[in-house]
Amino acid sequence: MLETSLSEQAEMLREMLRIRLVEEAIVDRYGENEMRCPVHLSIGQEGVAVGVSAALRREDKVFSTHRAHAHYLAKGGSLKKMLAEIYGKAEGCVGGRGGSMHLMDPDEGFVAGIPIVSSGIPLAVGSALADKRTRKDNVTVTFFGDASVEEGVFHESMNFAALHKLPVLFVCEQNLYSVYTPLRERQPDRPLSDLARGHAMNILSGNGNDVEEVYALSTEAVEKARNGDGPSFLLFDTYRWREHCGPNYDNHLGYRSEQEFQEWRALCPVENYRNKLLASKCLQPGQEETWAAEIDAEISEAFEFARSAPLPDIESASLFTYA
Amino acid sequence: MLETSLSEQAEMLREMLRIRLVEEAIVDRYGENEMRCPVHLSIGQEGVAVGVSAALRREDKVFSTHRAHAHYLAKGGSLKKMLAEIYGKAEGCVGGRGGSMHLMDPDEGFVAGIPIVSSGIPLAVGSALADKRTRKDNVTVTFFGDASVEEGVFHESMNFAALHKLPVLFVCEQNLYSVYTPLRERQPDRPLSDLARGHAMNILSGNGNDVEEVYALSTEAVEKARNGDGPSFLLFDTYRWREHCGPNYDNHLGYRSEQEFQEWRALCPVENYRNKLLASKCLQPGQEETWAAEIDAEISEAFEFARSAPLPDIESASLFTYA
Amino acid sequence: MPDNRNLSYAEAISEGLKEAMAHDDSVFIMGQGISDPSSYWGTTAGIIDQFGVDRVMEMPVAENGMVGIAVGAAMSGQRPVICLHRVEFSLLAIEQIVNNAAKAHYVSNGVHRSPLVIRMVVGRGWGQGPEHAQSLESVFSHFPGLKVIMPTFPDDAKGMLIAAIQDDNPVIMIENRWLHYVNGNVDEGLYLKPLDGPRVIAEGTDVTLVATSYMTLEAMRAADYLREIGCSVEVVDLRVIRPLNLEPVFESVRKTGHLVTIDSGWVTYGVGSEIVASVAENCFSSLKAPPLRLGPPDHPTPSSRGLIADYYPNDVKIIKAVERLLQLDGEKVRGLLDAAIERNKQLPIDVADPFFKGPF
Amino acid sequence: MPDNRNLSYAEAISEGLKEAMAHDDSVFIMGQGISDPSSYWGTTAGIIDQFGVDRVMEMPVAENGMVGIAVGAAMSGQRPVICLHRVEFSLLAIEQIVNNAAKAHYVSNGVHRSPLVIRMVVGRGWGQGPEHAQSLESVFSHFPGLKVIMPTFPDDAKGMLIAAIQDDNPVIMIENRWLHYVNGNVDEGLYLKPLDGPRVIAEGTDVTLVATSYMTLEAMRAADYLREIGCSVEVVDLRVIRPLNLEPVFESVRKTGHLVTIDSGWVTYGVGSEIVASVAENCFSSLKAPPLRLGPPDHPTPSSRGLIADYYPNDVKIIKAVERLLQLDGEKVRGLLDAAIERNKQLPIDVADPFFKGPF
Ligand SMILES: Cc1ncc(C[n+]2csc(CCOP(=O)(O)OP(=O)(O)O)c2C)c(N)n1
Ligand SMILES: Cc1ncc(C[n+]2csc(CCOP(=O)(O)OP(=O)(O)O)c2C)c(N)n1
Ligand SMILES: [Mg+2]
Ligand SMILES: [Mg+2]
Repeated sequence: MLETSLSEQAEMLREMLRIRLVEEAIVDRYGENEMRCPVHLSIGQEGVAVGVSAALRREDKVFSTHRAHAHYLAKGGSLKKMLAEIYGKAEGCVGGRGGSMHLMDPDEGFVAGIPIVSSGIPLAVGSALADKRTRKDNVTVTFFGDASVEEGVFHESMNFAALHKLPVLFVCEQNLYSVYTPLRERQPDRPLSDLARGHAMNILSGNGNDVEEVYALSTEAVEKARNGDGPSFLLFDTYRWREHCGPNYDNHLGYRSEQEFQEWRALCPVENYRNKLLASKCLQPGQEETWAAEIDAEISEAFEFARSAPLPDIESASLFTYA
Repeated sequence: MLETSLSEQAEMLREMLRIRLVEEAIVDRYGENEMRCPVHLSIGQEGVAVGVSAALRREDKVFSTHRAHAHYLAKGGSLKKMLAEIYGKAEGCVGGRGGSMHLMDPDEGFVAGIPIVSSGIPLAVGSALADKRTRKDNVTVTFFGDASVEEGVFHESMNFAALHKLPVLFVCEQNLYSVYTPLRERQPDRPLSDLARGHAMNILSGNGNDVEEVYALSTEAVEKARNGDGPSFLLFDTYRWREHCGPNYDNHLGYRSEQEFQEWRALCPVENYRNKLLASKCLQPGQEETWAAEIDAEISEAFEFARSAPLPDIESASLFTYA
Repeated sequence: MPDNRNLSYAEAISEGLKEAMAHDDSVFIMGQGISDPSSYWGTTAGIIDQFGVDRVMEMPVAENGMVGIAVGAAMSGQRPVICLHRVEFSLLAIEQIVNNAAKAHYVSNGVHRSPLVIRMVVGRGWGQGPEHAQSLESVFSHFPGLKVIMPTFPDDAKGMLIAAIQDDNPVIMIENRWLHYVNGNVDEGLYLKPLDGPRVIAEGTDVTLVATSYMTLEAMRAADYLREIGCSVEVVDLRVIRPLNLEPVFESVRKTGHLVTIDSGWVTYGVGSEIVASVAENCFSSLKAPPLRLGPPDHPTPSSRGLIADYYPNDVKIIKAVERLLQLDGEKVRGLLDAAIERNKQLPIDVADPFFKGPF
Repeated sequence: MPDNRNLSYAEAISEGLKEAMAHDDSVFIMGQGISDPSSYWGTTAGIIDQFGVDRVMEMPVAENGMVGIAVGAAMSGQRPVICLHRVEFSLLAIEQIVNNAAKAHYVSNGVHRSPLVIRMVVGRGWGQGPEHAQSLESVFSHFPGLKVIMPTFPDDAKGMLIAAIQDDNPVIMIENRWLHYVNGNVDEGLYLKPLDGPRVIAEGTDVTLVATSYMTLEAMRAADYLREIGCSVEVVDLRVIRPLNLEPVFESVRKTGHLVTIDSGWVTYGVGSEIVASVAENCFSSLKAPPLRLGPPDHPTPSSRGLIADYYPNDVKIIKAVERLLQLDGEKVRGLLDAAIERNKQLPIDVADPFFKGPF
């Protein structure tokens, strides 16, 4: 497995922590009813977003889904613009047109979050095709959940990417559920990665809550893609802590057991990585607290920005229907 | 491998011969411009249609594609009504509404030919679901070509059938081409059956030009399905002799080589099976000629019927828009 | 009908499903998360308890496959009811809907049938955005072989749904999300509201308003305001978008001479266009002024409340349209408008107006 | 323009593609069998020879994926042109078309663009049947963000295709299969025919015919017949179905006072409905009689020549509509009708009428 440098480790831990704190800040404030759009939080799944993005360059491109906050932030998307977007403000990353489900920051390579399940996957393949056609050595990543592989277009996209050896990574965050519905009610019992075998694709599976493992596997896949050796399918096991959409815990509803949740809770990607780095002395005691303070300040400022920003001008609603 | 009784062998050879002669009769007469609809002939692919159907009961159900003649006839569909349909006549199996691409004879269990690629596959799964729900022990077969597996809905259907262990057979006729486009320009290099492995499906692969092998594998899959042990994916290699759509040979166009064609031509499912049965003395010399004469008579009568049948009443065109 | 039969639209749907399922074993429901605790905003509440999972099919996230499977089952004698959380998810299944479902009967020369119902929900408000708020009734209604219904009131929601389930054709039922909270009196037991066309829900002599779904409630409210100044407004709830029976609309226009349509979806190539065209063809000499079409403006639905403030037609816009059409006394209308605008200002733009809770 | 520049519509398309590809490296074409010997009825003939397989992308049979990939490539600066052998195959890709392609620019607040062209062919005749002959322009035209064009003549086919390729928006180009054989004069080189609206192709003062695609040719022929009896017919070729610029139609109707629309697709919720509705709203006082809509009847397209004999609008039906509308002298019209009917009888119902070969 890949050697991870000290600064990379620190960066990854800090970024996971940052995403966690942003999401928790959204949780704290969602009840104020000022963020008036659906939000799908990534709490518990930070390892995948951060591990994959750490393997990417700024020019590399990312497509995501309804659950995009972590991917957007990890790729370098502007926090202020993300929050302003969730607040429906003119300063939002898409001027309030999309809300949380339509994030984008193309300057940072976060091309788009697409809320229709699997609908962003072929876009990522098209982006990789464009790069191949224009001989750019970028890599494109498409993040999606375990339900996405049920949509036909996932397969259509995989087939084409494999056929043309396109520089694209298919990253599946297997969190066991589609909304409230468990995997076993939606797919037959087999390793989900067998689907990728059908498309003759390079397959890498790992623990999505172990950011170093995610980073190592992603780096391998990115190198392969960048060298013209084609796409990979990366399967990462992870778990969403809170409800599918919204800020709350919802284990009391009974669709998943408290025990299952607690088991995954114990596998927290942030906490475990911090403990590991502390144990191996790669992290100085107190460092995390310093970060947390910096991040809290950043978050406060960003919320202040988002909250005080003006709503978009109603006249602008009809702009950009056509280019 | 399954033992095939003498009468079964004879039946299968006779049926292949019949389908071949029907298709060749269409070839002979197509130039008269009286069959005014696209026709996709099955010449060269009779082994799959006959071998699979031989494993089915009358109540079992079949869905097919644009290339449906062989499947329809093998399942017991009325020849007269098929030809009348191709002639656009009122006595056609759907009264002239569909032509060759929309064949059906539900009384014989041939539910429908659906000309949109892969569009019939979920219908077959739905038919199997209905049988399961109503505790009928029928099996449903969906025939399709090697391009069908490129459509997403193929995967969506396979996933659902596997998940619910539905009594359905996915029968892929791998004839190397989609229209003029070879497999290698459409799919990465791997056994096509790997796709089915991704859906945890029972897989059976065989020589589609060997009707006994097709029959044996189908019988195995049918039994499994009827016993509630779920669906199978059957992959049969075969070859279409004539152009994709229409009566002619088209090797001169250069999209496939004359040599490739000749190699497959030598693997003629009818000829080889006849020779095998003759060699093993399962077929009496002269028997085939007797059959051919009977079949020719049947064909002449059916063409006569189709040709002389009236065109549908123009007033009836608007009927059956709603039930 | 006892008083306690005042139900929400969502409750009425759930009751309709239960009645239809109890009545006919071949009816079953399919959908993503169909058995989950949210029960499609309550519209499938209690169904598993009553009928068990055998009649409630949890589906993978694969809409094209789902609809195709439903069509196949329907052709085999089952009566599936598909539930989609948003209209948009059906876009993945249009091939199955318009080729197999809509044409199975026709192309089989009357032999096959595909009796299935596809419920589709239109999102509105709370930042739904461009891909969770489209109202696409005119798209589906272009296809012969499909039926398309949009009940507005709880009793219709129940009775038309049961009629749709018992219909031998594929029926698309489009529900505005905000209607789920609307209340009204609902009969007990199994009853059918025929899929036969519009209903005049308020009589009037000066102008005809034809609206669909949630827009019918806006039209009702506008009519109430206008009545205050002596303007007599007839409100027609379209109900069945295909097959389209416009006789009641023609009759109304022959009386009023004035027509305003209020669309739930985009105006261009929308439902109002078909109505206005048919009225122009059939009641030309009765029309005293050019008809007017209202509906959302010709751009995607933005998410922010700052951008949708002016997006949907409402009572104010309808009153203004009628003012223009009938050349009403501007002084008088100003009073109504001020009242309506003031009232609307008190309410958030992105959650359902409590006025519309009913009971109706 | 030298005489030998008389090209077929198919040749004009192929020329347009080549010019656009030579002009801009980011243009490439994608489709199933795009490199095969049939070359989409000649419309892609010679392109591989000139540009190599790098610019000609053979695609698997997976339309939703194909369109999504094209949108992704377009968002990255490429200009893909997708070729579909039938309109129906696009039904599998509607989600990508109406959500991603149509809304990428809007939802990104003007940052993303999806400049792609999707060519779709409408089948007709020779037993095409219900799933190979649908003309669905009104469906696509309902969606803001899309452009929808239907060129009728070879010079438009070339120039509008080039304009579509250079447009920064997704453009759907619908081609009637029979138009591929139509001939006309076509300019050399790279030129654009703007996607700006209809063209008046025959001037007249008594009645306005508005038609799309192949129906424009039927309207032209009807106009020719009617002229013989002194009836002056204005024919408008709609060309651009979205965004819809109806000013030239309004102008025409203000002059003639009479309107007949002739649709390629079904009438109900069709293009003619939108035109009639807009004319009723905008030229109400100019209309001397109720407008009329023609189009295929409201059922799927049957395969047999016995069943389609009366399916498509043609010169005869248009003449009859104008007779009714203008209350023409029945005696005079009978002569025209007899001639038209007699002529049509000589021809097979299911292959393109040689009259329409042009050159136009
Ligand atoms: C085509 C489509 N169908 C259904 C939905 C509704 N939906 C939104 S998110 C979601 C669950 C997706 O699950 P998964 O892909 O596992 O991602 P996760 O939410 O677990 O991150 C569903 C079904 C949708 N947005 N698009
Ligand atoms: C959705 C769709 N896309 C494209 C077509 C056009 N088409 C008709 S048959 C065919 C080839 C199918 O190839 P395959 O599935 O291998 O069957 P074969 O013709 O070889 O029997 C294609 C692309 C279609 N009918 N439907
Ligand atoms: Mg999941
Ligand atoms: Mg094939």
